[in-house]
Amino acid sequence: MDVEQPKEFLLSIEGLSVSFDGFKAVNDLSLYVEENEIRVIIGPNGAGKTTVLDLICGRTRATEGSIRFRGKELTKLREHEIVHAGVGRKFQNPSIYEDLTVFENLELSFPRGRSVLGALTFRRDAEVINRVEEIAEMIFLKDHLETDAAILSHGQKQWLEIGMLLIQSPELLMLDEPVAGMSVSERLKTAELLNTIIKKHSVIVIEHDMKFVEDIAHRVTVLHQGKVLSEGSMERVQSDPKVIEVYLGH
Amino acid sequence: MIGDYTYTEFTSILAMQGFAGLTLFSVFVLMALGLAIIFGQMGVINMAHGEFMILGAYMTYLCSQFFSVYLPSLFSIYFFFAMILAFAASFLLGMLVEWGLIRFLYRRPLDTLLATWGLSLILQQAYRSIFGAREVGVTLPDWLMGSIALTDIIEIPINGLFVMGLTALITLGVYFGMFRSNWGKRMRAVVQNRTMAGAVGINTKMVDRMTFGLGCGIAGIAGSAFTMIGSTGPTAGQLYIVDTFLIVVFGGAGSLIGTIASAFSISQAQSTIEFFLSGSMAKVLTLLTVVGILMLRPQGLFTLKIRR
Amino acid sequence: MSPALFLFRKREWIYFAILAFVLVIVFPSLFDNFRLNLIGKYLTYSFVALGLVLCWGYGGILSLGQGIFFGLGGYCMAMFLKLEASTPEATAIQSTPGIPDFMDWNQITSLPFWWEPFHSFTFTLFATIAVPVALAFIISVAMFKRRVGGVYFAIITQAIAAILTILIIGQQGYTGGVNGITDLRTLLGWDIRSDNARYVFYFICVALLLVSLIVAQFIRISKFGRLLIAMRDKEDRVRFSGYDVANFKIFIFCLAAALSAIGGAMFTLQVGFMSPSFVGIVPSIEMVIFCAVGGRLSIFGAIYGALLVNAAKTSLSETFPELWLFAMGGLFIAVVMVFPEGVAGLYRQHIEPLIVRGTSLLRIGKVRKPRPAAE
Amino acid sequence: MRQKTISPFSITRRALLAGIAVLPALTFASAPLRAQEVATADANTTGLAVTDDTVTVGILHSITGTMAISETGSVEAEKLAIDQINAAGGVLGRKIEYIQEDGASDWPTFAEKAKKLLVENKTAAVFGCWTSASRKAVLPVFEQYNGMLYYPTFYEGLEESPNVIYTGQEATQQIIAGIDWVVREKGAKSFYLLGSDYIWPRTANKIARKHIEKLGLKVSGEDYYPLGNTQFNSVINKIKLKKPDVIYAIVVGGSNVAFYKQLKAAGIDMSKEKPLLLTISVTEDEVRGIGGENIAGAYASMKYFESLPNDNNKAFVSAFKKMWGEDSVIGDVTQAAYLGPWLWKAAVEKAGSFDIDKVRAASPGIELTTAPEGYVRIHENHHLWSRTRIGHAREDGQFDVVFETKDLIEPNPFPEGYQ
Repeated sequence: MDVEQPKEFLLSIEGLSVSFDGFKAVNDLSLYVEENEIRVIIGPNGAGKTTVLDLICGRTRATEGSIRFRGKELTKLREHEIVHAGVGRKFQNPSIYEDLTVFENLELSFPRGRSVLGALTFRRDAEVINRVEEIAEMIFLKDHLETDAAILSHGQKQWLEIGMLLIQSPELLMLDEPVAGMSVSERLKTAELLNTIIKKHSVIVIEHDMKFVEDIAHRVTVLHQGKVLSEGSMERVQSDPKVIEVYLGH
Repeated sequence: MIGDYTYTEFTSILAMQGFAGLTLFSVFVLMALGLAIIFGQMGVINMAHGEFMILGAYMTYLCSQFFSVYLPSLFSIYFFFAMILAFAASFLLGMLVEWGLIRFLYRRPLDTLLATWGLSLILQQAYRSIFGAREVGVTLPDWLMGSIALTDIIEIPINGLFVMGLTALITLGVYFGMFRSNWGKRMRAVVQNRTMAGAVGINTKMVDRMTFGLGCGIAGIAGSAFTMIGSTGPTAGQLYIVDTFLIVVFGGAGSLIGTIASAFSISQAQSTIEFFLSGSMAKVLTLLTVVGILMLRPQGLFTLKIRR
Repeated sequence: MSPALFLFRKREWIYFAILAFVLVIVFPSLFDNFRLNLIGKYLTYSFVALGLVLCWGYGGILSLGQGIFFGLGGYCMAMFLKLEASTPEATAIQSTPGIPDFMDWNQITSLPFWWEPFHSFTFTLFATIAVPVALAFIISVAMFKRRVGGVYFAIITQAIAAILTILIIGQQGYTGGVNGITDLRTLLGWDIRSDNARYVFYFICVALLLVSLIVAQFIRISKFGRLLIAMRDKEDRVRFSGYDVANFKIFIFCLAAALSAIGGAMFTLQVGFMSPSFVGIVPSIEMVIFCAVGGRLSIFGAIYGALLVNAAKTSLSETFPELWLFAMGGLFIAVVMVFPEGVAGLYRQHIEPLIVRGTSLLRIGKVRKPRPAAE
Repeated sequence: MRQKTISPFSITRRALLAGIAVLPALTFASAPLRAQEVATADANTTGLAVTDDTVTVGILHSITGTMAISETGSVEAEKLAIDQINAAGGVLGRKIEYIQEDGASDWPTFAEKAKKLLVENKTAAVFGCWTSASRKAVLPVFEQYNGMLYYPTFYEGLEESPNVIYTGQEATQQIIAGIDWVVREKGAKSFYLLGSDYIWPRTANKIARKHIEKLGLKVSGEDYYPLGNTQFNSVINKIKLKKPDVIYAIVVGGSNVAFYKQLKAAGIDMSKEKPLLLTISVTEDEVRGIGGENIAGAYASMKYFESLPNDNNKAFVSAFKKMWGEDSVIGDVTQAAYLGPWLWKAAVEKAGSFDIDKVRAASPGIELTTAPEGYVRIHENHHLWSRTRIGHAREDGQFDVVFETKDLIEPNPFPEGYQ
């Protein structure tokens, strides 16, 4: 048996690498996330941010290295098993079911009836309805439950997808550019939403919007060429000469 | 003695079966090249591919009729004109189809499958109405019909050599067209990033149309070449479609080398098995193996591993 | 609310009642035995189309190999009937009496072992469903667990259909070859060729179809149905909501195969033979068009689609044989370009609003806005 | 393109055409019967579509689909025969009217249409089907509703239905005489059997193999390719290695073209007869697709060739070409289809009734001296006694008849010792 992970680390990534036809998108990366932390990952295009999330949630398979979540090795699990372990993932472009209503979108993410038989015998009981309404309230879509997801605004779609994660009650949420394409007011509401969320969940966010990052981040990790370039508080990272070099150099 | 055969016979078998395999290989490559471009580059499932080939075959037939009646003196070289005509006809029809049908369906590959199947039925009936239900024979000039005897057993059919040469030529042409010419660059640019390609001033619609037309045009040349070895009838195209798709998919869509490699392995496997079992079983076994491998390795033989 | 009532919304109950009325009362009283038998034959394709609605319309899995399952179901039934027709007395002139005639012609002197179980009717009923479903299971596990979908799945199922056809034709000693299994006479001693039997089979076929329809509807309105739509649109999202997507696809593909197999078995019973010409590429893709014409998202549409296309085929090919292929080809293009939701879509767009307006005065309760995905 | 068959006689076409209408009438002697002479009530006790002036029959072939190519000739021949019979006074004084249905190359459609012709149209006889599969599909329908089918194609045998008259040859008739001939005349010692993969070639090759082995000769190989296959290089290589004296080919449809072209391209010159090629699947119809130059020098074994020099045939050929165009060709099956209506007419007139049971009872022993192929007679087993001929393919797509069996060959659909 492995030694129990130190309590403070919810997620620990060690020596993670992946290469696509020789190109190392992530190279010997190590990263630790604590319980109830908001961690923001930033970095220039092609730094490997999205790939890291892909690796954690099993969308891409690591070439080497380990990802441990609450002491569980994720690199060997399949996507849905990782979800069952408590990791939720939001995609860069809002990924929701456009042909279904907001209610149905949330209902499908409700963590019950996830097997074939379960889905066939699933009943929309009071528990489900209450939970859906509760989440809808959180994500500001209480009045749109019967709306087709296709006609929501871009920002609302982003919220809906966050809601779909929340209803799964994951311990770790991973959000890829959650405020991209949002108006200023939507952005503020999203920050507010995230701040509610971290009371119960840990969050990893990829974001470009520095203002937003400042609003929410506990700690910031800067990726560059698949490696951690710098890590720490926003101020520390911003004053790190290596970071300045990467962002402003060339 | 190896089995029933003597040593010399056995080497002759190997040589001749190798040649038979190469002929089959050329046929497969000709069939699959156009489809590899259309499917691999554009993601369009063209079920009417066989009918474009048959169009080329009918053009060849018309040409042979025309030359034998009006230009008998040039009959011995009519085949070259026929191939140009076959290419042109299929190319133009291809552009027309792209304009009238395919361009509305780029985001819906399964729908292109159904629509082009409908197109293939319409073309079949059109051929039947125009050329009659009977198969038509194409008379070949004498110089294409003979064979070169290497030993008393090994004889190399000239039309087989011709098809091989043609295949090599067209493959090289496609290769240079796609990877060495400006036009090829534009085409690949459109495939990789349509918006960006449009932004840098490439007429993406025209590139689509040309690409589709080119794929169909190559099918036309293939059809023209087939008149030397096979039959030309309204429904003959349908016979090829499954084989052709399997070759492209087996090779890994989008990979020209893959298509050629898969055509090579399938043709060699089939002609080898054919020698020891009956033709029917050879076909079943080859197809089963291909499907089996595809189930284990769905991306085909050659694909780049990329971030999805 | 009782589950049965819950199954259909009010208007769907009306559709169901209309369909049942047409199939059970109108057709039998309108048509003679011959035409009714034809309709029965068309209805066997409705089973396939129904399966395709679930699998393709909802799940986004286009199979170009439904003929495989239709054929296997039909062959299983045909094997039983053939054995029953091949009693030693009936086949006394053969070199080996008691085996099917085509085996005797191919110098097979004893019944192959895998034919033996088909002496039992119970086994046959079981195999009719189990054999196609087992094959569907193997295909779908291999493909879906490896995330093969879309176009690749379509092409591979098509290739399998081609292989199976060549195999059946090539192994004629065991399968009857290109002629198929013909000259089927009785089912448990009851002459299946009589008018009487034809009536009975028609009604069995209708009953099975209505049951299948209810099963399909159950799946459609269950969470499973919504998951199918979700998978079709955003497969990754479903996966990252904690579902093992492959299992759902496997299930729905196997169900579609089972429905096709029932259709195939009913086909054999009503037409009286089975041949490889219902297994191959062309029939398989035609089955897709039945579904597309009916409306790939409408379970009722599937049934009307199969009836319409087949009736059109029979009458058009009778009067204008030349036109038939043009019409069929045009149909394929039209359902893609002009009315992608088929007859059901046309109905919803043009006829339903009229009915709704007409009945709005009498209407009780809220009418939901028609939505393509859920209908 | 194709040269016209050279007629050794100086008879004009017009004279021939005049003759054709008379010939049948002459054969069945006496003046044509008039309707009144046989009352409808007597001639039709089973509710068939017979009136005082007309009788309705069915024609059931594929007009569409892959088989349409092959079946067109049969339809044309049947229509010609019906026209001629009507011109000569009809059957029992009644004009034949026909209802034509399209089997669409689809076997259930055949069954469906057969049922329609029998149940709805009450046709007195049906002329139709081409492939074995379509015949197998309609057979139960004809037996159940007691209809009469005249089936024109040479086929594998192994069938003898009271409801079918087989006007083409069954396999033994076509095969054995042909093999005997190459053995006797060409000194053949070894055979390579080749066919498309379905029941007729397989059964035929089985009979051929049995017969070859019975003669103490050698079968050096046997091979089957899927229908529609277009690559024959492997089998051609095998043939070159095994060096058989005879290639016995039963390739059908589109595959034919590919096979003969590739054979020629591989340097097997059929005119050298080393090996000699004997086929039972290529009629003048097929040669049109294959191209005469690709098959010239091969031998075909069947009962009829367009070039048969007898007067019946000359009249038939010119009438056919007048009706369907100068460039039409007539193959074995087309001629057999032409016999159908004539055989039926003869049986009806012998029975004095259209009733199926009576026609069936009257059928055995019916003879036709006007058949283009010469004299034929219906056997007890509903097949025809006929001669088998060997044709030598010419460049122009016609065959020179180089041999003809002296006697009529007895049809034997269930040959003992050949199964």
